[in-house]
Amino acid sequence: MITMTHYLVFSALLFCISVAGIFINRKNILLLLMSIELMLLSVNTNFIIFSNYSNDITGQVFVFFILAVAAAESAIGLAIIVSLFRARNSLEINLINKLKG
Amino acid sequence: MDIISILFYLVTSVVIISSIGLIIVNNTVHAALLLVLIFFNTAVLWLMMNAEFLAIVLVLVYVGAVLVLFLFVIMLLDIQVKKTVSKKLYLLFSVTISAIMFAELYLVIFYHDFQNSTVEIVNKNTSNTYEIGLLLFTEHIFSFEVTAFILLVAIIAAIAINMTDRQRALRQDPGKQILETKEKRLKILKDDEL
Amino acid sequence: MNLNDTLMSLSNFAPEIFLFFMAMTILLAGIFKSLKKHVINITIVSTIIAMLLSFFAYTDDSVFIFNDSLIKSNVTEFFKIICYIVFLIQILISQKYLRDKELISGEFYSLLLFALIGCLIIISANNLITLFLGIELSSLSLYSLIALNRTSLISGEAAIKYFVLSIIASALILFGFSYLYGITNSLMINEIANYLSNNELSNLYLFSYILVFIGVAFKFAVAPFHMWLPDVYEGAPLPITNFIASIPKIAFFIFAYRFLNDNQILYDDNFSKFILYLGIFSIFIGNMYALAQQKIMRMLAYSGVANSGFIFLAIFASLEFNFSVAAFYVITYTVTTVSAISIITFISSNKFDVVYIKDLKGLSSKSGLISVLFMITLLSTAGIPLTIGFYAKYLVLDALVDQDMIITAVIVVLLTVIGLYYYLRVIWFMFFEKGFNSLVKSSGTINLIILSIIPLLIIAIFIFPDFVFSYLFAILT
Amino acid sequence: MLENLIISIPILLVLSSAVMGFSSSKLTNINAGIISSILVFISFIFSLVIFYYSFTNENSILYDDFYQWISISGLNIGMGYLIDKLSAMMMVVVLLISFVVHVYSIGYMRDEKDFKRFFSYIALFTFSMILLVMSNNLIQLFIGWEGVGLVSYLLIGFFYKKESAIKANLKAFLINRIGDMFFIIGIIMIFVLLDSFDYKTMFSNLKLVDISNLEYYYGFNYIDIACFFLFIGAMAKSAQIPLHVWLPDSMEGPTPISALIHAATMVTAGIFMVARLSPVYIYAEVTTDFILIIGALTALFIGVIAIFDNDIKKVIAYSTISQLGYMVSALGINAYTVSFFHLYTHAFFKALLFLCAGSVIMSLHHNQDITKMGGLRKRLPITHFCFLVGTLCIIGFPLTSGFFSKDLILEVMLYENTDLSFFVYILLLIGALVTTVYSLRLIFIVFYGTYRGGDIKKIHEESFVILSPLIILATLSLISGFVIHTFVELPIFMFGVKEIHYEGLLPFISHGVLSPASVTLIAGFFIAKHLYLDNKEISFLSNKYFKKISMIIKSKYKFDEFFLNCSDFMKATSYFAATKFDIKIIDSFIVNGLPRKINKLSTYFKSVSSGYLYHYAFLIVFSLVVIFGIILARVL
Amino acid sequence: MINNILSFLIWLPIISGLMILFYKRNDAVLNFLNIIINFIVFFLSLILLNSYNQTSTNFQFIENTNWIPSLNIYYFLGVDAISVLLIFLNTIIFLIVSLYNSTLNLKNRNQYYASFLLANGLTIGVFSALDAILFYIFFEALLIPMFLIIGIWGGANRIYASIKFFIYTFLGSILLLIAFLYINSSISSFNVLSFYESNFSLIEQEWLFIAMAIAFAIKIPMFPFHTWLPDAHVEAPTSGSVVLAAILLKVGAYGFIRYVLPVVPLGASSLDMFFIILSLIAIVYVGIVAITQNDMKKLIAYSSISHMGFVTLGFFLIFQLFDSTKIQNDIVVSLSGSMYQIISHGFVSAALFICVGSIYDRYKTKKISDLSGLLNQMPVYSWFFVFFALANCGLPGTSSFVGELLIILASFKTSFIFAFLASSTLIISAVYSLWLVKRVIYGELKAGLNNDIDANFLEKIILFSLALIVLILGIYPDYMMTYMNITLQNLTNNIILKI
Repeated sequence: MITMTHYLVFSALLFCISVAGIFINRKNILLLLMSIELMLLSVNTNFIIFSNYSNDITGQVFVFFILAVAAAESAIGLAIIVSLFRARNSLEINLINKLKG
Repeated sequence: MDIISILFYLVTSVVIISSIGLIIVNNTVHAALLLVLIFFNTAVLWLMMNAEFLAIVLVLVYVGAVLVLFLFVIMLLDIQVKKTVSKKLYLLFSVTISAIMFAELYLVIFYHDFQNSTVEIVNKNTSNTYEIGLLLFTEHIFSFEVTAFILLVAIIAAIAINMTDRQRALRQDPGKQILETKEKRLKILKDDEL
Repeated sequence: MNLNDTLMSLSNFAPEIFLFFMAMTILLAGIFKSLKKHVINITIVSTIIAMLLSFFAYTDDSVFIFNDSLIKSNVTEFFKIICYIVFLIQILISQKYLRDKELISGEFYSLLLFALIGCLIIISANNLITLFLGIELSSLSLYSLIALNRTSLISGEAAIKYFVLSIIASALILFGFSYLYGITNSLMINEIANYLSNNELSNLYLFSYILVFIGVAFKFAVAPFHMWLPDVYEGAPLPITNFIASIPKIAFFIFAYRFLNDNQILYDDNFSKFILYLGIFSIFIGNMYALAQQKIMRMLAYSGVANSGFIFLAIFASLEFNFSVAAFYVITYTVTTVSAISIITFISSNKFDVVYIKDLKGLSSKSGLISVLFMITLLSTAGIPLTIGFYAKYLVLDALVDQDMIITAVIVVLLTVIGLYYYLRVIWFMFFEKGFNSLVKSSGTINLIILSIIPLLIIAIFIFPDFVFSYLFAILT
Repeated sequence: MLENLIISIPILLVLSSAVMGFSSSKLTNINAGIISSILVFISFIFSLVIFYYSFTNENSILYDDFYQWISISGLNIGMGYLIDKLSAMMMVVVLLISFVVHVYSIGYMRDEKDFKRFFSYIALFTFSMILLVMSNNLIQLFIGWEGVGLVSYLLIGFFYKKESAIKANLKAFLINRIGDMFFIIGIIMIFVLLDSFDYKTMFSNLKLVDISNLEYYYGFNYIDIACFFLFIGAMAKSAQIPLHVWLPDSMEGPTPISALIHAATMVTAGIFMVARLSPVYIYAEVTTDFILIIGALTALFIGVIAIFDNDIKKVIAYSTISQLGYMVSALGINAYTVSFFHLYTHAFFKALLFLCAGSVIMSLHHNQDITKMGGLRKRLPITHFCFLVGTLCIIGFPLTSGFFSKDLILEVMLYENTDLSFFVYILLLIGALVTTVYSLRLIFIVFYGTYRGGDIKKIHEESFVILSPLIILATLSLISGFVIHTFVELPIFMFGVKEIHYEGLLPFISHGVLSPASVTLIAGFFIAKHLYLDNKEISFLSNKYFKKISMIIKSKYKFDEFFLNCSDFMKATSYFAATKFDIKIIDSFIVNGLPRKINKLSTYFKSVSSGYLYHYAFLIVFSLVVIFGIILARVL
Repeated sequence: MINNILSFLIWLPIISGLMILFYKRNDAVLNFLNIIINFIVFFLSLILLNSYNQTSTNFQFIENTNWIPSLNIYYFLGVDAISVLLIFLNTIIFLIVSLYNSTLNLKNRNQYYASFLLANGLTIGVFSALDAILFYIFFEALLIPMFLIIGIWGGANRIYASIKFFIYTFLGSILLLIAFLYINSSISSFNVLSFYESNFSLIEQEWLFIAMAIAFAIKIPMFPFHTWLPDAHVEAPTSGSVVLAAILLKVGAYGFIRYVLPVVPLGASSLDMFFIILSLIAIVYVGIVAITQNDMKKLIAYSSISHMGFVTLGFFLIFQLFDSTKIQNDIVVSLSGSMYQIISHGFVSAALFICVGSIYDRYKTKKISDLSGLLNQMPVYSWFFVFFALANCGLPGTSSFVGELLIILASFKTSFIFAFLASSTLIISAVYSLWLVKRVIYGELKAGLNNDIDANFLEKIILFSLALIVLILGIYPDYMMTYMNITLQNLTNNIILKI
């Protein structure tokens, strides 16, 4: 029997993996963006779970907005990445540490 | 084990494995494709929870638009990824931390008592899309408008960040060159700006 | 939702809607060469108009608008007006700087307005969706604004760091929201906050709140979620930094206020201790890091971290009092920070950016007024009497002592003494060191007058503080 | 009327001091000196009137406060006067000698640039001394006490360019300060015991105090300790072993000063103080024994040093210390009047000796080394005569004043009839022999024999201004002894002293002439004549043991070195405390060390911040995990 | 007017100080203005001194306005004899400093004057505030002008000194704030009069005492907290040193007598031995440290610490006195001694710093080893120097003697050892003062020291008036003693009632 808890645990696991993706990854920023998408996906899943659980469609409306915002975020993120790449000719996260201390 | 369970475990294991793959693969294109896989499978999960509209939107918007954007950028930038190996200790540490985080979330969720918490696919009379639409354009009309502005901001930003000014193109203007002075050209730079 | 409601909503939200409209106008104006030089003026005028609209629409009763998506009350309007004022000061001061950096364009100002509107929406938000959208509107605009400074490498770096970390924070907040939604089955903030008056506190609720407040802590840059702040301060163009340092803080204070006001969770030992220890830790980290900084913006950033710690302590203190202590602290801190960064913006010329503290060497001999203004600002941040910052710290300590947390108060106070050192260091460079950098700019009468406003207020309110206290106390009860 | 006179004496003196100190250059030196002398002379006349009054009206004591210095609940201190025979007599002596010295100084200091400053000082000194003498309470006494010390300090350093002078004045002041420290504790102890600083109240309260039942400190009676501390003050002021070291050095000051301050008046302040507090001292039995021993030791051992010194002034200075020892030892057997009698005669003949020495020094153009003198008798006849008078007095030649006073001391010492007093008597007798030897040595070497300094023709007597004081003092020295009965019958304050058998002048003289003291006189004369006039050796003295002893004496018993070591030790301690403890430990290690540690920590923190995005993200998640973990541990 | 005289005294210099900041054209006019303002303030304080009723135990010239009702903070001013005398000291010193300043060559003269005027007003505020927070505000704000004075117009190492000064004193005072807040949280008032009526348990009193005592001990400064003072003095400009020594240290002492002893007497009495010992260490040890200092200002700074040791000794003896004699009068004597020492040290140290400052102005050195025989070149100065050095070592007839005498007297009543150690100052102070005189003033003129300018007219007036004050206070102390007697008796009553 699949209960809501199963779904929630799945979503939490997805969240953890995506969070791990952000700090395990030291190669390129695009993967960071993807991890972020994954993170928002797990949030969305959560909302849908609860929406389904309480039979309240508002949760899904929220998901809708999150999807829209996530798309906008990817767009801006990619824009920033492109501009960064132009300036440095590299996307390695290892090299982004001029600002520190 | 019913069909729903099998489907659930199948889909979730695909999602989990692909997402683990996503964060460890070297090739960005592979990662993007794994992301597609994840989205598709999640869409299935959402369908299982009676969110048809959103499942379709996810596929349409994400797979159809956002990920294509990603692939465009990957191709456009022609990124050479050097193989960098994380330090073993750091890797171990991060994995442990993530695992603990999951364990903690698990404990919290597991001990929370949700009543009547089975998830079933139900047949409703009204369409999911209709309900969402109704809410969107009545109760959440303001939010909807704001979302529009957010998208506008995204557009403006994406353009403005990468716009190449015509003025900045390399062209000679002899008149301007003559009028140039040292004060105009010299700029004091900090070490860090170099 | 009928027409009347809509009209009522529109009229009540007129300032923001007007700003939306103007943001787009400015965007368009930026395209045309003949209008491009007027974008600044348009921005200023429209902000003033919005502020006046907001001011004249001020009432003491609260109204729900747009089907309860938003709320308008004396609290929101008061903080909005402060946002407007602060914003106005920022754009007035930053003109010259932006012109030097060639950053003036239609999109710049329209994004800036969008960021402002985002914060105003956060202040007004009544449900989680509007709140989230407000957060995102302002953050997205801010990432872009930082990234707009294409000529600077560190701006790109600051943008990407801010972007990634901020989204993580947003995700944490959303994650918390999702659980809250699951538990309370509502997206209305007041319903979520009042949930505990009818129900037992569950662990999930507690953890969701902690997730949300980790997000808030991130936005306030409370240690250990503060790392983005110094980098953004250093990397972003100064006017953007000025914005990031001030207006979102006010907005997120209202966020915290909405979530915690009348909420029983404040009496939960775990949650209140979480806020308290985060605050103390932040004061510690902020002061310790600020001590070693050579760059003035990083120094201010870490001092901001320490001050955010105080804000958390003030929030903790609202257990016994109400949020007026925290509100006063936030306003004080915001206003003084704006003053400080505005002064740095003002003295950075096109040939010379003030980056290091030692760049301020001998400033007093070149411009006494600026140095005095800066000194007042810094002393206020440090909480020395004769400045409003004293009351801010005083109120927090008073609250702590009243709750018999003497040891905490003593620790906090000792950490403040450490903090004093780096403020004094700036003063010593300005006043005690000889020989100034001739590239530092210090002219412009109008700007000087604008810069004097906040320091004068800092001292004036110190002398007659009561109306502020009683007002805040009245509206936040 | 009399009160006005009393008040006007200090006022006149302050006036004189202020006028001299602050006058413009228009006032010429001579005029200044004359004005000053006149003012002092008027004071002297006033004091004579007062003196006359006190000695004609039996048992009348003039007592009043000028004003209240402090009057709060529990503490009343007035500034006032108490004139009885003791203080009246002392005032006359002080003012007389001061006047004489004023006159003498007009001549002696006439070439000095700081002439007026000098006169200002001596007027101030006279004022302080009068304050001390006429005081009716201990605080005023202390103020005068320190005041005279101050002026002594200023005057020893009068030639401030001379390194030796400024060393000497510092030494004088500091050693006096050691005494003062104990003195003030003594004063306070007396106050706590008797609940007043005022003599009158003090002594009447003394009757109420149960002396035998007082607190004991380390086995000593309270009153013993108090008196002991007071006496330490007196030891410093009156130059008793071991605090005498400043007095020989103080001869760096101008010679008139040596006469006024370091011979006749200031150094006797200690004697005066003990005499003043005699009602208390008679209860301090242990302390009086101590006083007796100190006095005797000083009288003998410091006198011996004088035999070996070649500086004319220092010889007289050592003799002063020695004579003070006589007075102190008399105090030790509670013979206050006897001591006071010697003080009085000594004032005249010692001032005379100093002034004569000054005259000699001046004639020889500031040469003080007696080995460069000799045969001055012909060139300086008046000075010689006066010096001879002084010498006769000091050695106690019959019928001179010294004869009376010194003999009286020896007599009462014998009469006291305890083991200790007999021992002291022997010491004092030997002291008398020593006194004879060094005094005669001085006069023989300076005025007899042949001149060893060059052309004797250039030497001539100084002006009348210099000589007239000598003559006055010489006269006084000769005749002042004959008032012995006054002293012997003098009641010291409101308290009787032990009865002294005195049967009139003639029996006393005859008894004195036949006493052992005369033997010492004769023996001393022959030794001195043999050694210094005929310049013969005594084989006994070239004995190697005696050489060794004379080495010890010549080294002045190493007291100077002892104090030098003390000051070096203090400097070393101070240096150590300042650099090692205060700067290294407190300041560098704690006060600056803590901030430095914090700064180090801060720099460390800064250096470990990598600036990597993934570290930031990791830290966020890590903190989240920790927070969750802690709270989970608490709630589950 | 007479009812609001305290407000006038506080705000007149502050406001005129701020106004003078905007005028910098003519130095002569500035000098004149500065002196006039300071003179008016002095005159006002004279009126205050005159119209204060000595026979009353109450605070007088009270001004009580509810300043911040929501925080329970009042603008509550009032004076008793202690305050009046300290205000009077303050205004005299600032008048003298303003006279002295006008003889100097300064840059940014207007800012300099403004800082001093601010300090003047704020100090009067400290001495007349009867609301703890108001007091605290003045107390802290006073740091700012002093910080600027040391930092801007100071010597070579001024930054280190000023920062150390600021942070160290701030560290102390912030503990004071917490103590005030704690008191307020239990009696819900910041009013000093209600502080006096408060009744805390012993353990509370001990902690409150520690917090407040550290604050004031740093300010005075007492022994282990004293190291900021020599640094600050050495680097401060002359007038800064004068104000620092004559006024600022007194603020700490005032804090003790106003906020510590009567408010938490139980706490103080249970820890008083510790403070007595610290005071004695200050007297003996710090005095010894002063001896070998090579910097004249440092030497005087250490001597200041040593003298302030007497003040704290007098304060903390009272509990021992009460235990051993139970006589209230003894306590009054002890407190009178301390107060007298406070006032006297104000004048003497001010004068000494002015002397040293003038030497520095002329020869550009403060090092003792660089100087010798100044008497040859500037006799007037030198004699004043000698006079004040003698006053510094407590010569009877000068003001310093009175306080020391009374405190030694009080300490003897508690313990012989205390009296013995305390009176050792007679030797130690003489050693450092007179050795200084010997090396600097006396002797042959050191080669290379060239200066023909002796004290000018104004400097003569300054030094002469200071000397006159020191002498008058020494010769006729009864005026002041009686002046503050009733107040001190009342204070003693308050303390005794609570023990």
